[in-house]
Amino acid sequence: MSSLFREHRDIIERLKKEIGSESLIGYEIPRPRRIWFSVRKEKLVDAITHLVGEGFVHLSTITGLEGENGLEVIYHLNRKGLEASLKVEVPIKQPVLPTITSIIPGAILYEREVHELLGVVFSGHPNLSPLILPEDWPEGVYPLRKKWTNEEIKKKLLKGS
Amino acid sequence: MSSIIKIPFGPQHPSFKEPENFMFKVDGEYVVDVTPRIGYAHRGIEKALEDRTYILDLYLVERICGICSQAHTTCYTQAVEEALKVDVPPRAKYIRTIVAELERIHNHYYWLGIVAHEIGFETLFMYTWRDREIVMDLLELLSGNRVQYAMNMIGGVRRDITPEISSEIMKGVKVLGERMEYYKKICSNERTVLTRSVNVGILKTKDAISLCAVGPTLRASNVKRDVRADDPYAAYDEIPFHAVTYDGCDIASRIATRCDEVIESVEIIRYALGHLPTGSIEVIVSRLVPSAEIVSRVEAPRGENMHYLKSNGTDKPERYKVRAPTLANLTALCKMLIGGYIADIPVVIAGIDPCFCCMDRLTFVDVNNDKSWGWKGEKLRRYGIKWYKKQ
Amino acid sequence: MGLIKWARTKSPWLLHFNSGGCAGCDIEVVAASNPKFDIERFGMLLKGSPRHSDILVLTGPITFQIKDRLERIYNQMPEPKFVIAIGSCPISGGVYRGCYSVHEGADKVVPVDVYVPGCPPKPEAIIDGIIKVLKNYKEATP
Amino acid sequence: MVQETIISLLQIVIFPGFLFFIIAAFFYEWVDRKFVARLQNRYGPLHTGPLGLLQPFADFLKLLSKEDIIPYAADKLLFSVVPIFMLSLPFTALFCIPIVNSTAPISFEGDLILVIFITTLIVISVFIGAWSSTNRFSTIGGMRACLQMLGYEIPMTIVIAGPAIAAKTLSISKIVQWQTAGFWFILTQPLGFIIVAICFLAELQKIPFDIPKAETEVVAGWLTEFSGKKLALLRLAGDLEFVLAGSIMTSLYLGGPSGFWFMPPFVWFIIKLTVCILILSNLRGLFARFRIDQLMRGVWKYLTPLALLQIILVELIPW
Repeated sequence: MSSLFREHRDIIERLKKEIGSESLIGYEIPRPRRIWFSVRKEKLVDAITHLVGEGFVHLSTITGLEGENGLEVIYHLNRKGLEASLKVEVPIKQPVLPTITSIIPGAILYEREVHELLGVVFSGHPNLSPLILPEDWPEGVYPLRKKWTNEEIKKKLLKGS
Repeated sequence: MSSIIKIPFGPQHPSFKEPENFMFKVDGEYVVDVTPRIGYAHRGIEKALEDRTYILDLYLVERICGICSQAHTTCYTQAVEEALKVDVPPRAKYIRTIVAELERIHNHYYWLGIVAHEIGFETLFMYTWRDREIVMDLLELLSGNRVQYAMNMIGGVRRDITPEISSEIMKGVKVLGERMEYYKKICSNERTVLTRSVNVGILKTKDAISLCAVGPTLRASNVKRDVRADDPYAAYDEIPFHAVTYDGCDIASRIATRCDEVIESVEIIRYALGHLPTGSIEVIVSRLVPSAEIVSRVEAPRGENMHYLKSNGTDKPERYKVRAPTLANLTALCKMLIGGYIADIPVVIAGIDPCFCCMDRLTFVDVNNDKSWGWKGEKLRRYGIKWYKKQ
Repeated sequence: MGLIKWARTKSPWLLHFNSGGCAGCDIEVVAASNPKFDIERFGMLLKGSPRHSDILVLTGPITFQIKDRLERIYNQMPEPKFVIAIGSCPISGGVYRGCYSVHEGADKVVPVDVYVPGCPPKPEAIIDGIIKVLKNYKEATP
Repeated sequence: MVQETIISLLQIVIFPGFLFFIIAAFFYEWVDRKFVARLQNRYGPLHTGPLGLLQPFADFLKLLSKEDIIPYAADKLLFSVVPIFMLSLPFTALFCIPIVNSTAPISFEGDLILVIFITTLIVISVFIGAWSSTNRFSTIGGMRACLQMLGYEIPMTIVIAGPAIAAKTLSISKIVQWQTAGFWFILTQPLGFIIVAICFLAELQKIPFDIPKAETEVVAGWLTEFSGKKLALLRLAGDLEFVLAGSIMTSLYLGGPSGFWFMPPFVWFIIKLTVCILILSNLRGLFARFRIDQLMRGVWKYLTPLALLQIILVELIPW
């Protein structure tokens, strides 16, 4: 078991050296084959390119959620079973993140989904058109935001359509 | 410059599929560009999951998709158990693995029938779906229901496998294995099937990896990646098995991959039934889940199924994200479609075994004129074949 | 008139319509035509075009997105037509009751003749539902 | 004189005439559906009439009683004329086939060419029907039908000329008489029989070649917009074509109503017709649908040369 943990710790050390220790806000290894990082918004692209270089080629998905202080976007990268989740904080007023489709082409749809359901704008994304919600979806309603409860969305939809 | 025309491929599948919708830009016969508009089945499940307690969520997670419901519930229960730091008794793990493999057999037979239906091979469609009834009866015997088998519970499994049931499963599974060998022989040397599947829907290894494809679609492009082997869950670390890969990168090798996986599942079930540990099948857990962030992954029949749970100490999840395998394969699907013939579109789409209700997405392209409606999926299939004719 | 009624009950053609459900009921509807259940014994065929079908087999909760498509399909079916709601989703929204993009029940959109509860109902239940529609039709008409 | 006209009138309307053809069409549609269902290990129609025999009749009657929708943008006149036109074609062709005795009700020198011409007319009317219903899929279905006709028409015509050359006549009845005296053409021209079977499958748009017409399990294609009475007539026309194809094969290759001593010629004709129908529907159950390029390539690369070879053989071997 310890050898597995040592491997995880090496990955974290290499990432810390890569993007500087101040921008690697925190890390955690809850169980074997799982690593959690949280990185500052500016260093996101460097962290992702470094991890892809290390073999984390498969992007499982991108999760978006509304935490206590603003929106959080989590990139789940994967290498042969070892899952590294990279968390990035984004202020709610101005949710803009650089896109990573140039590094991992597979991220196109995931970014569109987070954009649509949570309102995070991915700058440089080839086509951020709606993927999921219907066209007549009222502007500015992001279903996964805390302030929009189910009933409110339904009322707005019925009023709209 | 020959004219590029846009074709909306309708969101309706009269015979069985869920609604999906693609906008194709076509240059004569070749597909130049694909923009998926999916989301007909967007029921807002992720939002609903946050309003209900963990127990009620179990029933909702199970009905994300009719065919891979065991995969979704296993993933969900594992996430909550990990947050509760509860260890499931070994017998429950084995039962979960057995039901997961039975579901894989059920899914692959269903898929083989669908592909045969897409290329018009009616008799094979009828035969595979007749043999699928054997595994449906086994699942009904085991869990009382043919499709939504509600086997999993937070902390274990609901029903036990009695010796009679396990002997019944042994018999049924043996027949399923032999039948699949027979179908594999048909699909690999029946001329009409080969002409419609060899070199159709090519996904090279390099693209499969860069576009993050998952499951049999990935393994058919010669990438040995299987959650059961890499990140073992339930009882997969104790059961010897090997991931099946083929290097054909086309529909024919996807058919072969899935046929081998069924034969592999038969071995897994036999081994699991043979080494079924004794003991209780569930553990009582508390309703309040301590706050934690969990990523749980499962190898669904269609590919890697990933759930993310953020709990906050109450009895309702703060955020629950579901990423079904079909969404991962969708970018790869667009890659396969571009450059191919229009007539092969239905077969290629069926190739990744799409389950659009998994992806919770629903969208709609406007209708070209008021009289006719958007093309139905079946019309897509028939249109594809007709367009082929215009070569 | 008896002959027409006999003909209508002996060859009901089905049109299957999935309005955003979880595909559990869809598998069972198609499974009803495989060798074990074989709905062709009763003369039923799964048709693709609404022009040719008499019975609309409806599965899935009616999501907002698909509502107008459902209405168009229903209007395009020639006259003596029936609607069967398969599974608990079209009856009451089923498990998805309370979700924001779901109608709770098909009868808000199209008049429904027979409800087949179950999640998903077995193929026998689906066939029984279709037979019930025909029986109601036989008794209702003079 | 009057009595004779009544008999010939009766002959046309009842026995080897309209009523018989319609009943034969329904019967053989039932045979086809049951046979393919048994191939697929299931029952097929069972509950309408004894053994489901009345199922095609029930379908026909139900469609007659349904509401008949003419699409708003469709070309009204053509849209309603095509079904009637499609129905009349197989009837006229069927009258040239000798059924009761070895001379058909209409038999003149060259009725073989008339029958071939009618099979082409059928496809033309398919295209007109598809074009008049302005649904996008119907137009595509129509174009497919014509493209497919280009494929199979030439080998079929070449091969059908075989028996005509061997019997040195262009009238089907004389060919049948020649065969009753001599021997059946299937013995000397088996290749011709196979090619005609394949071409008729393509003409009837059955499974391996059902690309333009509505597929078996999903009706779309050029039939999409037809409903109610028009669809009933079109389905009946399709079944009549099926009987027409079978009877052409029997009369040209299996010697029509000629048989051995004990059974009357009419029964022999029915037996041979059933055999041909079973051959056609057997092919339907076994194959996957060909892609259209395979069909065209197969027809041009293999069928047409084989047909030419068949004709050369007929020339070389005198009998």
